[in-house]
Amino acid sequence: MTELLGHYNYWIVIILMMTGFYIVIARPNLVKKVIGLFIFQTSVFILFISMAKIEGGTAPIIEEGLSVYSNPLPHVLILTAIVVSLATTALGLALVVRIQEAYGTSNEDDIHVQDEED
Amino acid sequence: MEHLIDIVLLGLLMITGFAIVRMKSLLAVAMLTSIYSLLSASLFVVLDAVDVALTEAAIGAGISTILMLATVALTRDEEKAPRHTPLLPLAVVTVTGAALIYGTLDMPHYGDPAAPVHQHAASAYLHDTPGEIGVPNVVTSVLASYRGYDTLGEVTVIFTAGAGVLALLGYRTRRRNIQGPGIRKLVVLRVIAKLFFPLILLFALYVLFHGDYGPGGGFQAGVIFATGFILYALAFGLGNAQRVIHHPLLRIMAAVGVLIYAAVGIEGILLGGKFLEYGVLADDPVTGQHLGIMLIELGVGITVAAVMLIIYYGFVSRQD
Amino acid sequence: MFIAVSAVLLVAIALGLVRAFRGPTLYDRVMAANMIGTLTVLMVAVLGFMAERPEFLDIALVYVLISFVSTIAVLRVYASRVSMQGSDRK
Amino acid sequence: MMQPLLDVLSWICLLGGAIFLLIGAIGVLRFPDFYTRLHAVSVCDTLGAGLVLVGLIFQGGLSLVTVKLLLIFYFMIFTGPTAVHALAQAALQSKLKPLVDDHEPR
Repeated sequence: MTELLGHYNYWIVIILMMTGFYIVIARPNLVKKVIGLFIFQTSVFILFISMAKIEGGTAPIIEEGLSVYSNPLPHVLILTAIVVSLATTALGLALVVRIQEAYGTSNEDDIHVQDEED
Repeated sequence: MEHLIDIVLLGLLMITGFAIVRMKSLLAVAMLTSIYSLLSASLFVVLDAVDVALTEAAIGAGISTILMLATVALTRDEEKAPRHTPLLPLAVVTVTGAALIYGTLDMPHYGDPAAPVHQHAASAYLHDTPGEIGVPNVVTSVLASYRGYDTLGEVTVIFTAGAGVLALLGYRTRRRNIQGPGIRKLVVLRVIAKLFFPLILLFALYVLFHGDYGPGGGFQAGVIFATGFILYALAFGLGNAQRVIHHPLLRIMAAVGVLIYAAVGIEGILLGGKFLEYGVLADDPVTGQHLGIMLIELGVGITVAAVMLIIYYGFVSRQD
Repeated sequence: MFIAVSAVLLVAIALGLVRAFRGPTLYDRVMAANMIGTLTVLMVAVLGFMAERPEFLDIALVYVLISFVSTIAVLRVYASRVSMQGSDRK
Repeated sequence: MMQPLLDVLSWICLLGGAIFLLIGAIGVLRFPDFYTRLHAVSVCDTLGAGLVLVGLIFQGGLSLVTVKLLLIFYFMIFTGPTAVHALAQAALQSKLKPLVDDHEPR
């Protein structure tokens, strides 16, 4: 079981990452691009947390009678990263809202067309 | 057995990801993103990251979904088909993915206790925390004490993002409550909101001050606190919510939180220690650590709650 | 026994996901998301007992509150959007 | 003496809850229109979730864990129906027609 599972988590995470990446580069809608970025971010979080897991370990909150804990360091990095990712996502969405107000569309192709007309 | 749950959850996440790519309606995509967050949060619980799961639950399923919906409400719902064929992006994605998968082959196996990442700093944190910091939750001790600089930086980033959203979207105070057509008879919702609003705020305080002993801390508490006010705004209208907690007050609070954090650091210098050294704050170093951690968690909580509400007000007050 | 319950929960989440993909209306999707929220709460609680550290129920508590608020938010935001389109047509 | 009895009770509750959750989920998938599906969701939200939580309470014994489980239960019995009520109302207002059997004579 362990041999087969060896890298399973990492591979799925990479597939998820590429899903988000594909949305960002292939889809013209700006809101969808931000959502693609969100998926990409979440997959990075899962990658870090997968690395922190130790076989047979438990959550890193110290208690009598337990000796194996998962690695707390990636947890700390990701905990703050989640909140920061929300803040940056909000900033991106705010930009989308302003673009929508300026151009009347949130479609990248249409925005390019309007820019060329000017 | 945990492996099986892990595999199934990852599989569901993958299916959801593909569905998000294919779905055209952006509102549906936003709903799927919320489900995606819920699933990844359960995955974090399986992987023993309870603090991270708490954060992802509070943020991914709650505020970020609300923001995406608010943005979709301000733009068009339907996504147009791309003008170019997606062959080039597909090729780029496939090549990048293959390269990354090739890279994972050298990585230590999943769950391997001998992996390099577990050897140096992490084992020292786990070993030293009970003696040096005296709090059971190692994540809190690393977050607030060992890597306090980092966290100060993150809080500043959040503050800056809040300022950025404020600069982009501004804010409008609503004198009159425009009664949205939405759920027209809000009686049930209002009763429940009145019942839950104080409980949510109380629970946020519990998460804030219980963060030393269980999952929780300033980041999560701030988000839960903001969610309480969002519930209030949903039930009683944005105008009333803005009368309860003024926008200028929010802007001040966002700065106050960061300043509390920095002040604790400078207090350490004044008392003869280094920046963000909590040991000197009290006679006993462990008590000093407790005090320092509690104060900076409070600062983090205030900033996060204020920024989340600034962002929410910014997006929702545009919908006129 | 906990394993049986969590297996059932996973199956139920998968069924809810199918409903979320199929739609057909937005309300079906919101409903599916709401149900998956409930199931996730139970999942987290059961997982806590399975790992023999049930004191982490705080996470489940947060889920209950947050999934409720986001369901209500979806309905409010969506309804305001529909009414905006209606006023455009006039 | 009490422990085996509590265990048996807790397993019965957990299994019962799991069965109701499954039934609810199948209902959400199989029922023909939105309003009928709401019924299925309510089964999950109240009976299924309630039984699972009661089963866990039997496992938890008299401790802080039980208090938290009771709190979750308390929140759930209020949020579930409120959310479903709001959903049904929003759907009705957006003129989503319930599916009715036209073949029946009125």
